[in-house]
Amino acid sequence: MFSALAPARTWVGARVFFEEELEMWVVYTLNALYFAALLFLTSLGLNIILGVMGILNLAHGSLYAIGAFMAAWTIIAIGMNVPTFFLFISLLSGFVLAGIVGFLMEKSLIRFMYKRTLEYQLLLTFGALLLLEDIIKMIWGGQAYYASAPFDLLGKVDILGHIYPIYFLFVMFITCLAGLFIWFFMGRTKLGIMLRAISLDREMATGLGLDIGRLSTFAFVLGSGLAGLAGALVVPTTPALLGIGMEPLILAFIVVVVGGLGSLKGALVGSLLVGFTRSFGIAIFPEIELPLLFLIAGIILVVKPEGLFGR
Amino acid sequence: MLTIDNLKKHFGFVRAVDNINLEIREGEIVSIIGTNGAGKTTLVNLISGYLKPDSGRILFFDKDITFASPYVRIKLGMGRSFQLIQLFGNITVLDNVRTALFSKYGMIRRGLLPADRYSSVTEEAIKILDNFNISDKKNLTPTGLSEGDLKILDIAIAFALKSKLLLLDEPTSGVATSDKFKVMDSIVSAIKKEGISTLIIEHDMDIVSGYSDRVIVMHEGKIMAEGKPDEVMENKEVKATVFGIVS
Amino acid sequence: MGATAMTAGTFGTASKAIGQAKKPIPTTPVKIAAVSFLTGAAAAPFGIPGDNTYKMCADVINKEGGILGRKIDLQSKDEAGGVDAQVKLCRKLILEDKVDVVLGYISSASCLAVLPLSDELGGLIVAYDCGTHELMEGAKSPYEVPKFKLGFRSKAHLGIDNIGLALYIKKYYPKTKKVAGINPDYAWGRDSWLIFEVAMKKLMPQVEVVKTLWPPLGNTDYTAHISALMGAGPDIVHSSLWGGDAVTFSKQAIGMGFFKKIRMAYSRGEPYPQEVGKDYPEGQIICCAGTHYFLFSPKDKASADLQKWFVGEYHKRYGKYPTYPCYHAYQAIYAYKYAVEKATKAVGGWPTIDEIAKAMTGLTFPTPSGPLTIREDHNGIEDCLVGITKLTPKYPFPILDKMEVFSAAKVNPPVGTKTVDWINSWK
Amino acid sequence: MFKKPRWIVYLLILIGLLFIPRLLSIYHLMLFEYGLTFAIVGLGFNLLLGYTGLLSFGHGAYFAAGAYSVAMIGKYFPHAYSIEILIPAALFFSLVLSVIFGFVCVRHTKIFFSILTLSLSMLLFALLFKLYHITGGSDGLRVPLPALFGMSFKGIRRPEFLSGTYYYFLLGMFSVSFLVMKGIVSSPFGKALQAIRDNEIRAELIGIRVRRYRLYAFIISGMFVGLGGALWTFVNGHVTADLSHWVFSGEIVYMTLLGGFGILEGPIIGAILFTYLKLYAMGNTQYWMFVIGATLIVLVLLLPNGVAGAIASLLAKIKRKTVKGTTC
Repeated sequence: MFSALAPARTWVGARVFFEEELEMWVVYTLNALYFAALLFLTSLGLNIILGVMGILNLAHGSLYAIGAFMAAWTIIAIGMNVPTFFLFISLLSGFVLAGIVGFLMEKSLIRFMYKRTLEYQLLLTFGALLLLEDIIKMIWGGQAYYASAPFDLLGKVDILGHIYPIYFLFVMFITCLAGLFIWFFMGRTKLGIMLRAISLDREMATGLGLDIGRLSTFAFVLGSGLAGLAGALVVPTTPALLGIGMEPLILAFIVVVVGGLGSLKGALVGSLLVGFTRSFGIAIFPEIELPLLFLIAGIILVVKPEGLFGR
Repeated sequence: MLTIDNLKKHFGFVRAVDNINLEIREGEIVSIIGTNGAGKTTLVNLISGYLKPDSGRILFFDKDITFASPYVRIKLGMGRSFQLIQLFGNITVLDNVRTALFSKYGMIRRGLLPADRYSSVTEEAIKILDNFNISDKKNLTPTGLSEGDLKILDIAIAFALKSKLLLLDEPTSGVATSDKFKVMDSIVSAIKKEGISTLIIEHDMDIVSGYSDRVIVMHEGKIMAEGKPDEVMENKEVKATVFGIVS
Repeated sequence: MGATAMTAGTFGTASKAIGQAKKPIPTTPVKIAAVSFLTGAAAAPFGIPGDNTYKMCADVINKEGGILGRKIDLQSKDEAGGVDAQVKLCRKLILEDKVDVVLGYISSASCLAVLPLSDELGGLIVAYDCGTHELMEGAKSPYEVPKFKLGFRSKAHLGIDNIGLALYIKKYYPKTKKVAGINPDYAWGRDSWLIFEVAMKKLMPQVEVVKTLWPPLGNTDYTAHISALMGAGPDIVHSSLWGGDAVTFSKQAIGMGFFKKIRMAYSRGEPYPQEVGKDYPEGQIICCAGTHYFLFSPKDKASADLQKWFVGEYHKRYGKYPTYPCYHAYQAIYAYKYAVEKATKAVGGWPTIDEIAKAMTGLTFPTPSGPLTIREDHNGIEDCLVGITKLTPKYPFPILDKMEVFSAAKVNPPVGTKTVDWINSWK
Repeated sequence: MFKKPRWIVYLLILIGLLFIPRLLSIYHLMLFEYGLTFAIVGLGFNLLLGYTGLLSFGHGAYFAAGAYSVAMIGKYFPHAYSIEILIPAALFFSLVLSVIFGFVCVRHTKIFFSILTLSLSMLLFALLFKLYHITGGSDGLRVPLPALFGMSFKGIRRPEFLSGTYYYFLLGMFSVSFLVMKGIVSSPFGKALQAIRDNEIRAELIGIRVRRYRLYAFIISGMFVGLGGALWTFVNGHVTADLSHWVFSGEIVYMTLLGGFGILEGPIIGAILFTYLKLYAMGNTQYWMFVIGATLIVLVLLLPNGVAGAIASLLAKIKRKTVKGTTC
C-alpha cells in the first residue's frame, strides 16, 4: 500500500533537501571525499594493472579483502599495549600482505596469461577470485574481525559546527599521499616511465630492451598492494568480513570504465564522481542511489565509449 | 570504370597521396609500383573506403563513392586483397570462399538452410578454388597452408565476390622468391579468364611487368610515370628513384 | 557414557511398550538439521549463539534419553550464501539427506524462500528466528490458515517488535514530532518499517516521517546514511538493522556525533549492547523480540525456574548471557520435541510428518520466557519487552532500564487478520 | 540426414535421455534438469563467444530477464501463468533487453565489450535489487508451478511435477534449441559470424555488415539465455537479483569454457558438468569456491579447449593412429 508513495517520496525528499538540509553540505561533501578516497586507492591499483599488463584483474576485490583481514588481525593481535603510533603503522601490514599475495599470483598464474586471449585472462582471474575468497576463509575463518582502535583513538573534530571523525580525514590524507606518490613515480622516475612505456605499446617496449617480465611483476605487486592498503584503511570503521571486497570491486570497475582504461586522472575523476553521486544520492534520492550510479556510468559510456580520459 | 580526380590525403606533414588523377578501363590490368612509403597502400585504402580522403573525388561506374562506406563499394562491385594476408583463420578454405559467395548473393540474410545444402554455391566455390589450383586443400584451415597458398586464397576470396574491379595490394609479399611467379601465374590466369579489371600494387617491377597492361609509378604521393611496362622501365627518373640505378 | 547408554536402553524398552499399538518407534537417531549463519557478519551476534543453543538443547535432551528414546543427530548448517543457495540446501536436506525436520533460518529472506518448500517437497520445516509478518499471512484479511501445511514458525513475527516500539514511544516520548527510518533493504527491513509506520500513524497521527533509508544488507560504509539522517533532523530513528550492520552503524554513528542529537529505536537491538560493550550509547530504545532478556523473570514459577536454569546453563557453557536468538532456538527444538510426544500419544507410535504437524498446531509448551503457543496459523505468539539502555556498574555493557512488557494480545493480530488491517482497525 | 553417424549418435543420446527419470533419484534428476537449462544457456552464450568472438561478462542479465518475466507474470498476472504464455513472454523480454544492451555493446570489441556488458548487467542488477516493491529486491520472487495448455498442477508436489511432465517438456525444449542452434551455426549466417570472429576487417570487405550481424548474434544469444533462464525458474522455484550479478555471468562463461567453446556440443557438456561440480562441491565441503576456482585455473592452464575439446583431439589422435595402423 505504501509502494505507490515511493516515487512521490523521492521528490518530496529532493524538495526537503534543498529547503532544509543544505546546511549539511559540508558533511555530505566530506563523506563524498572520504568514500572517493578509498575508492581511488582501489581503482588506482586496478588501473595500473590494466594499463601496464592489459589484464582486468577480477580478483582485485579479494586482495582488498586480504588487506582488510590482515590489518584487522594485526591490530587485534598487538592490542592496546603498544604506543598508538604502531597501530597506524600496523595498517601497512595490509599493503604488505596484499603485495606479497599479488607477487605470488603474478609469478604462479598471471605470467602465463600475457600471450593468451582475453577470455582466458578474465577467467583465470575469476578463478583466482574464487580461490582467494576461500583461502581467506581457511585462514581467518568466517567470523567478523572488529578492529576499531585506530578509529576510536583519533577521536572527533568540529568542522563548521559538525562533528566529524578525524580518522576519515586521516584516510583522505593517506590517499592524497599515495596519489601524489604514484603521480610522481609514474611521471618522474625512470621505473615509472618504463611502466608507462609498456602500457603505451608493449611490443615497442620489448624492442627498447625493457625487462617486461619484471616490470609487469612490479606493476602487479604495486596494484595489489594499493588494493590491500584500501582494505586496511577501511577496517577500523567496519568489521573485516568474508566478501568485503565485492562491492569495492564493482565500484572500481565503474570508476575505471568511466575514467578511462589505464588513466590515472580518470581514476581520480571517476572516484570523485562515484563518491559524490553516492553521498548526495543517499541524501536526496535514497531509493534509486545505486541504479543512478550505473545509469550515469552507462550514459558516459554511450556518449564517450573510451571513458572520460581514455585513449 | 574507375576515375580518380585530384585525390588528396595527408597525415600531418606527410603527403601520402597528393593530387592523384587516375583512370582504369574495363578489363585492364594496371600496376602501381613505387618504393615503400610512396603512398600506394594509402591510395588503395582510399579507393576501397578504408580511409577517407581530404579532398578529391572517386567515381566508380560514374557514381561518386568518395565517402561511401566499404560495404557500398563492395555492393557496387569492388573487391580487394591485403598486403598483410587477411583471412578467416579458423574456418576451412572452402568456407573462406563460400562465405564471400554467400555475402555476394545476399544469402547471409536470407539463407536459412545449412550452408551445405546450397550445393550450387559450394560447387561455385570449388570451381574458384580450382581456378587458383588450391581446391585440393579445401578442407584445411588456413593455418595448414603455405605462404603462397595463403596469398592465393586471399585473392580467391576477393575474386569470389565477382568484382568488376579488383584491388590487389602486394599479392606476392611474404611469398618465397622462387614461388612468386607461380603465384602470379595462378592469379592472373584466373583474372584473365573472367576479364576483370585489376589494380595491382607492387614494389617489385619485375613481378608485374609481364602481367600488366599499364604501369604507374608513384613517388612521394605523386604519379611519376605512366605507360606500358617496357616504356616505364626506360624512364630515367623512374630508374633513379625506384630502381636506384643512376646512369 | 555407560549411563547414557543405559538410559537409552531403558527408554528403548519403554517405547516398545507404546509401539505395540501400530507403528514401532525406530531406534535410529532423529535427524535434525539446524540452519543458522555460521559465517559472515550475522554469525557472531546471531548464528553462533543460536547454533550453540541447538547444540546445548540437543545435548541436554540426549542426556535425558532423547526424543522417546531416539537420540538427536544434530547437523549444523550454514545459512550464508544468499537465498538461492538456501533453497538448494534445503532441498538437499529434505530430498537427499532425508532429515526429519529442518529447524532454522535467521534471515526473513531465507524464510520466505524456504518455507514454501515444506509443502512442495513434503518436509517439516520450523522457522526459528526470522521476523517478516508476510511469511504466514495471506494476501488479504481474513486469510485462510494455515498457509503451509508443513511449515511453522515457533515465535511471533515482527509485528510485536514494531507495534511494541510504537506503543512505548507513545507512552514515554509523547512529544515526538519527527521520525525517520534506516532499515536493511529486504523483506525484514521493509516489513519492519511498514508495520512501525502504520502503527505510528495510528497511535500518533501528528508525527511526520522525514526520511527513510534502505542500505543493503552487509553495507560497510554508513557515513552517507548517518549524515543524511542528521540532516533530516528527526527526534527518533527507527531501525531494524541487525548483525554486523547494527554494530558498524553504531560505531560510525558514535564517531559522527549522531547520538548527541538523535535517539535510536531498535526493533531487535537486544544483542548489541553486549556485542559493542561500554561504548554503546545510553538512552536508546530497544526491543527484545519477545520477552527474551536474560534479566527478565516470567511471572509464573515454572517458567521463572526454567529461565534461571537456561541463563545459568548457557553462561556456564559459553561464557556469555543468552541473547534472543538463543531463546528462539530453544523454542524451535522443544516445539518439535513436544509435538512429537503429543502426536505419539495420539496415534500410538512414531508419528508421520503430517501427524507431527497436526500436533504442533495449537501446541502450548513451557519456555524460559514463559509459555509459548503455536496458533492455527502455524505462527507463535509472544509478549513483547521494550526498554532503554542504561549503564550500571554491575555489567560491562548497558542493560535495559524502564522495562515495559506488552501482552501478546496487545501486539499480535488475531488469527486470519493481516497485521496492517488489524492496526488500522484499532479504535 | 540420418545417413551420417553423428545424427545416429544424437538420436541414441536422446533416447537415453528419455529414460533418465527412471534411473535417477529425484534429487539427482533435479540436478540434471538444472544442467539441461544451463545447456540451453551455454548454447546461446557460445554463439557469441565461440562463433562471433565476443566475450560477454554480463549474460546473467538476459538470464534474469527470462527468469523475472516468469516470476513477474506469476506475481502480477496469475491468470496468465501458463507455460505456453510464459515462454514467449520470456523470449520477448530477453529480446527487448538484448536489443537495447546489444545496440550499445556491439560498437566495441575485446575487453571494452566485456566491461560494457558487465556494467550493463550490473545496471539491471541495481534495478532489480533496489526496486523492492516491484521486484522483491534481494529477497527475489517465488515461482509457483505453472499450468501447461490448460493442465493445472495444483496440489502436486514440485518433485512429481519435475520428474514427470516437466522433464519431458524441458527435454523437448532442449532438443529444439539444439537443432535451432545447429541450424544457425551451419547456415550462411553462422558462417558469416565465424568470418567476423576470425577477421573483422576482411569480413567487412567481403560485404558483411559486421556491426549488424554482431547485433543479430547478440540478440539470438540473449534470447537463448533468456529461454534458459525461464525454464530454470520452474526447476529452482525462486528468482533473485543475483542472477544479473556479474559473478553469475562469470559462471556462464566458466561452464562454456569447461565444455569447450570451439565445439557446438561443448557448452552442453560444460553446463551439465558444472552443475554437478558446483552442487557436489557445495554439498561436501564448505570450501566449494576453492574447488571450483582451482578447477577453473587448472582448466585455463592445461585444458584450454575444455572437456569436449580434449575429447575431440583425443578422438582425432586415435583415428590418426588407427589409420596409420592399417597402412602399416
